[in-house]
Amino acid sequence: MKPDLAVEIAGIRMQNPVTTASGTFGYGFEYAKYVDLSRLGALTVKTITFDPRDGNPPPRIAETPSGMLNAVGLENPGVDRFITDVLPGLEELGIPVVVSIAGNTVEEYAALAERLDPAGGISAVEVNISCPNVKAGGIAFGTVPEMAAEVVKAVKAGFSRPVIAKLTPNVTDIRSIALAVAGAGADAISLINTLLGMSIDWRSRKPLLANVFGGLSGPAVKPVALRCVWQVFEAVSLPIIGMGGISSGADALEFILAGARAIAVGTANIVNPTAVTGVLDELEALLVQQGVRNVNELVGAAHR
Amino acid sequence: MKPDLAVEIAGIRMQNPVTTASGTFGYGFEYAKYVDLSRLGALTVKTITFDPRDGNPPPRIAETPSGMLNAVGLENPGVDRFITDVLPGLEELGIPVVVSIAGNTVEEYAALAERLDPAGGISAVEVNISCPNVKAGGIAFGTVPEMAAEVVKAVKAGFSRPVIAKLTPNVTDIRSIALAVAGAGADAISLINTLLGMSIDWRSRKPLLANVFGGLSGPAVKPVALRCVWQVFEAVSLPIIGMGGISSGADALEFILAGARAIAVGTANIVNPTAVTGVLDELEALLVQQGVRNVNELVGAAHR
Amino acid sequence: MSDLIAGETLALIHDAGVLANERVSDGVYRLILYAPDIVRAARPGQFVHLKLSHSTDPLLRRPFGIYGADLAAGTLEILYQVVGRGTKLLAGDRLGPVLSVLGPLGRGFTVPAPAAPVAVVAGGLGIAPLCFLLDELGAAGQDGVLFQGARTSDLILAGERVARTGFDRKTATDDGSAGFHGSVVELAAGELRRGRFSYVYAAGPALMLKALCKVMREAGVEGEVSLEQRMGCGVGACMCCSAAVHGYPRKYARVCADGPVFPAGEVVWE
Amino acid sequence: MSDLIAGETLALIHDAGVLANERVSDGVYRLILYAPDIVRAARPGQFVHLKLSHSTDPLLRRPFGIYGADLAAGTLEILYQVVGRGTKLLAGDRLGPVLSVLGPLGRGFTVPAPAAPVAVVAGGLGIAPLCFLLDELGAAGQDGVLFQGARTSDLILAGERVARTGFDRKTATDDGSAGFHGSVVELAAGELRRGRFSYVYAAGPALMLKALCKVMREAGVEGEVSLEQRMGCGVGACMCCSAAVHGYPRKYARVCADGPVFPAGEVVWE
Ligand SMILES: Cc1cc2nc3c(=O)[nH]c(=O)nc-3n(C[C@H](O)[C@H](O)[C@H](O)COP(=O)(O)OP(=O)(O)OC[C@H]3O[C@@H](n4cnc5c(N)ncnc54)[C@H](O)[C@@H]3O)c2cc1C
Ligand SMILES: Cc1cc2nc3c(=O)[nH]c(=O)nc-3n(C[C@H](O)[C@H](O)[C@H](O)COP(=O)(O)OP(=O)(O)OC[C@H]3O[C@@H](n4cnc5c(N)ncnc54)[C@H](O)[C@@H]3O)c2cc1C
Ligand SMILES: Cc1cc2nc3c(=O)[nH]c(=O)nc-3n(C[C@H](O)[C@H](O)[C@H](O)COP(=O)(O)O)c2cc1C
Ligand SMILES: Cc1cc2nc3c(=O)[nH]c(=O)nc-3n(C[C@H](O)[C@H](O)[C@H](O)COP(=O)(O)O)c2cc1C
Ligand code: FES
Ligand code: FES
Repeated sequence: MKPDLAVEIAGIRMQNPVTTASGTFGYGFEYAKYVDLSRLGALTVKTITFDPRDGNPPPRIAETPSGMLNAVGLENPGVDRFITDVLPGLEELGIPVVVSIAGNTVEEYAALAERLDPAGGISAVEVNISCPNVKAGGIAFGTVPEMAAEVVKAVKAGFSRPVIAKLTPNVTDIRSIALAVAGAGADAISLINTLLGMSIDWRSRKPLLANVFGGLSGPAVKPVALRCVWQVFEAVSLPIIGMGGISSGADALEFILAGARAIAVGTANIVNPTAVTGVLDELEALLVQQGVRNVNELVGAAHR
Repeated sequence: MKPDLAVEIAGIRMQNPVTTASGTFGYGFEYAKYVDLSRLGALTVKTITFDPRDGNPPPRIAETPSGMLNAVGLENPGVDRFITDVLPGLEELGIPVVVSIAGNTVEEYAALAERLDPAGGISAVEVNISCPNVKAGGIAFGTVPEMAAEVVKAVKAGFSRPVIAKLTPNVTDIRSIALAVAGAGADAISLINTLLGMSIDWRSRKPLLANVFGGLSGPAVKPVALRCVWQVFEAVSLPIIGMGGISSGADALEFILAGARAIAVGTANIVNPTAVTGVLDELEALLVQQGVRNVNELVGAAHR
Repeated sequence: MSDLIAGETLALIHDAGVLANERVSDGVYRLILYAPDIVRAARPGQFVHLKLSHSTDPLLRRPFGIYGADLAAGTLEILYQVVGRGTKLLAGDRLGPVLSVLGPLGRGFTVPAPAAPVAVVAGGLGIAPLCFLLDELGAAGQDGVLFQGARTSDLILAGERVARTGFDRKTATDDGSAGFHGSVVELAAGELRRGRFSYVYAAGPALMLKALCKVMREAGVEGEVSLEQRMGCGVGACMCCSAAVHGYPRKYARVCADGPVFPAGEVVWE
Repeated sequence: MSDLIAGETLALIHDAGVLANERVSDGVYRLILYAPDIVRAARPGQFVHLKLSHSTDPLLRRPFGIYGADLAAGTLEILYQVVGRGTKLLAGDRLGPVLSVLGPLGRGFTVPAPAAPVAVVAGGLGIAPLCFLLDELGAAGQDGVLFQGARTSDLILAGERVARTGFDRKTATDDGSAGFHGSVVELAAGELRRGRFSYVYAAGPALMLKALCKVMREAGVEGEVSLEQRMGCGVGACMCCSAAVHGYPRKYARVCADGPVFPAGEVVWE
């Protein structure tokens, strides 16, 4: 029997739990010839900032064992071009669209929220708080509970639909950040963003990335991501969108069992342009195999 | 020309920069038939505690992409049996022996230091501060600068030879911990210990490790480890023993370029019992190839 | 000091040529490696630890009991079932001409048996190490009966190998497709209780061994069982492969170095 | 909108059979894949993105220019040099019978050339995509000269392939072991400056392309160069493969989707 795959995240109905991880799937169009985008549970697009950003100088990518580092530096066309050029195309897909936003100040986050609020076709914003807070000396917003809460509050104030907080794993205690954003009114939590890492080229005796540091993603980080989902599931009652190294239906199922109500496919898209529907198909097949009628039954089941 | 491989860590002369990562090489004996132990720069043995410990129930190990999780739980015979049964054999090797210690209270660390101080054949202790502090509600000593400093101070007070602080990467800012242990008198810094992770068996719908959480190690964590070494090298001037995923001479060289004066081979021993001398031989060959006369020239060279 | 220092067995690590790797039943393969030095040292119940890829994924070695060791030919045989990523690679078409083999490892079965006749009880792939044992018991002139169980008749493996040892074989299958319809422990229990055997050797799934140990205790017969546990190093250093067994300084023994074969009466079953 | 939406080229992902994978020179191999659909869509200067392992390590695909595309046979040819882990796997004995191929990707060379005669300048493995270009320029009845440089004579590759296109070839080697002793840019510079060519195509190491672009600017001749950059997705989504090029909405273009071929005058060299 075909299992019921529909889930609800903060009032957004997804036809299945599978979305894309911000920044790994462009704005969707790039994958339209490989994937039937209308099959996704939701489309989460690359982080936008208020002003256009050039991003970091190349090289921006380095391969690591079962993973990769990226230092794209949030290259994007800025919120205005996003609204005029990209958003209209996304509306036509007929699936929920999640727009990821980032800023260097609380005001920038607030301004983004206000600019996006009147725009049509956005189901939720995902607040990427892994960015450095320029006013607090470059400490990432997502690493200090109070700062994370402040950003979420500012976005909630300006945006009338659901707000998802995306957490970084580069913290001593991810539960304290989750509690803070929950307290600030976040409607759901996405995790994890990338782990801070670097790579060195021993021939040139230099860091491989022009930016020195980059974000580690891919299968290598899966154990850390699962642990974060597990911890946050025990700490707060908000719905969780889990990600970090998911490249198969079994991976997706593990995140659901750990407590994720939805899951996002990230680096796997970069390896394989059909990864996201591959994960969806495999997940469905596994549920059929296991006789699961409704995927919601399994959310957090490994805690029981 | 044969390069000069000798390095000095906190006054301990090592014939080469290669040591073993605590807990991955037993007490050395187990590898004696695969490796000529007298060739190592130093031998770092498995963490001992004051009282014997049974460790965690099985399963204690799970494979992950390019890595592994372990939840051994510091099984060890306790300090007294270590001194009577193990130490005499280690003294005969003629290489520096580093003894890793851990406790659940500051007093336990202090007691270990005092018990080990009069024992012969120990070149240094390595303070494993990844353990939960039972008095502070189970927060790991190594995640709070003040607590880390307190442990190091207590060990320094009771132990008359060099004290190495081994840091955990599961923190928001590893530099602040490094600064704290440096301020408390640590003579060197080892990093990284394992990343907190977990694994789920989707068939049984349960965590794979009986302990739920485990420590992630192996090639998967190398980018995180290199980043930590890089950051700590810039923050403090103490010598660094770098580790995390090293399985080749090129890996070792990358850590040295990032700022490690010595390096430790961990999970690679578990995959390959001859890994530690393999890394040493490859490192030497690379230095010859590159015409490097003295390995110390390369320490931190990627920062220049 | 047995908990601190690995036993002084000779163990080697080297690249062994793959001579054959053929399907023998549904999802079950027989691997033949050329490894004369390992063969010379191998004892029944010991295992080898194989690295199945040149990449870091999958990272860890995989342990397999020694199914056969041919001194004259210098060949080592493994009988394995495809259950996950590693065994799938092992059975796949990208294996390559050589494999890194570490072994022989661990403490094997006591040969000759302290007392005969013996009952040898195999569940599923547990037959693999027990075949090598049967060879050696036969060579030592001891006799007994092999009780062999499996899920279904196709998995009653190693028929020819067993026949060559001359041991009697009684079979059981969960689905009744061959021999006794039920578990191999039920099959053996009667004869064990009647005191027909003086010693027992067993290998197979944990639940089967647990049930067998209960029967053995009731019947007052001694013996040895081979345990399986997820492993890291395989050489007694990493403490990852623990199993609760009486008679060690602390609660757990290391399956790789203190075992995999343990006195049946000492194993602590939860 | 070219920076937001990938060009509407047809691109496919599928498992292609490996028909041949043979050494052609020191550390250089020729791979022949059966991929008729990709061949049908392929244009000179485009590339394919190959997954070289079934494991997660190495994780990423590797980009290779299309060396040849035989419509009749349905075969795609790649000429590659072993430089690191991925190419070592590609040349190794565990490759397996099929490879996952994604392509054809990117924007290739302009064919036919806006003006002839053309100078085609190849450095090292840069000859690979340029051979396919020569095929098509020849078919379009355009002519010119191939300037081919390499470290040493053994790496002046693809002799037969070039001969078949009918283009004249002038060679240069760094060590003087064949042709002009020096760089291929020096070799071509005189004729370029004398206005002998109306258009230039080039592929090769970044330093060579940079020097060539300088000569072209001085000589006032236009053309196109194929850039290399570390890549992620290959399909224009991840923004990992940037290169500074004028004429895009922001500072960087994506080598995989906006290139790899760019107008020579627009590339910003540091
Ligand atoms: C001493 C000993 C002897 C063995 N002899 C045989 C034999 O002769 N024939 C045979 O088919 N199998 C034997 N096994 C079991 C065999 O080791 C596992 O089937 C194999 O490791 C599974 O690997 P995988 O990658 O296919 O499975 P996965 O489930 O993908 O493996 C994941 C991890 O779990 C470990 N693992 C999974 N199942 C087991 C298990 N049952 N025991 C130990 N580790 C496991 C793997 O080694 C790996 O580290 C033996 C195990 C032990 C400990
Ligand atoms: C558009 C394009 C066309 C190419 N065509 C050819 C060709 O026809 N023949 C050929 O031999 N080579 C070609 N290359 C270069 C080829 O992609 C690299 O040599 C190859 O990726 C190296 O992989 P590796 O694993 O052996 O090296 P490693 O150094 O181990 O690779 C590590 C990482 O760096 C990347 N990388 C390393 N060198 C390069 C490079 N020069 N360009 C892009 N990424 C790199 C790898 O893809 C991988 O992600 C081309 C590159 C590009 C971008
Ligand atoms: C190339 C690349 C770009 C990314 N860009 C963003 C981004 O713009 N915003 C964001 O929140 N996360 C970004 N991420 C992080 C991913 O969304 C995801 O959180 C992380 O990669 C872990 O998932 P994965 O292992 O499946 O990739 C990016 C990741 C990669 C690999
Ligand atoms: C099985 C195992 C046991 C370990 N036990 C200890 C330990 O007792 N004390 C300690 O400080 N670190 C311990 N570690 C951590 C290692 O010493 C090392 O810091 C970490 O594994 C990273 O290095 P690697 O990736 O090379 O293994 C252990 C690691 C493993 C894999
Ligand atoms: S597997 Fe390492 S001690 Fe047994
Ligand atoms: S490689 Fe992803 S955009 Fe070019």
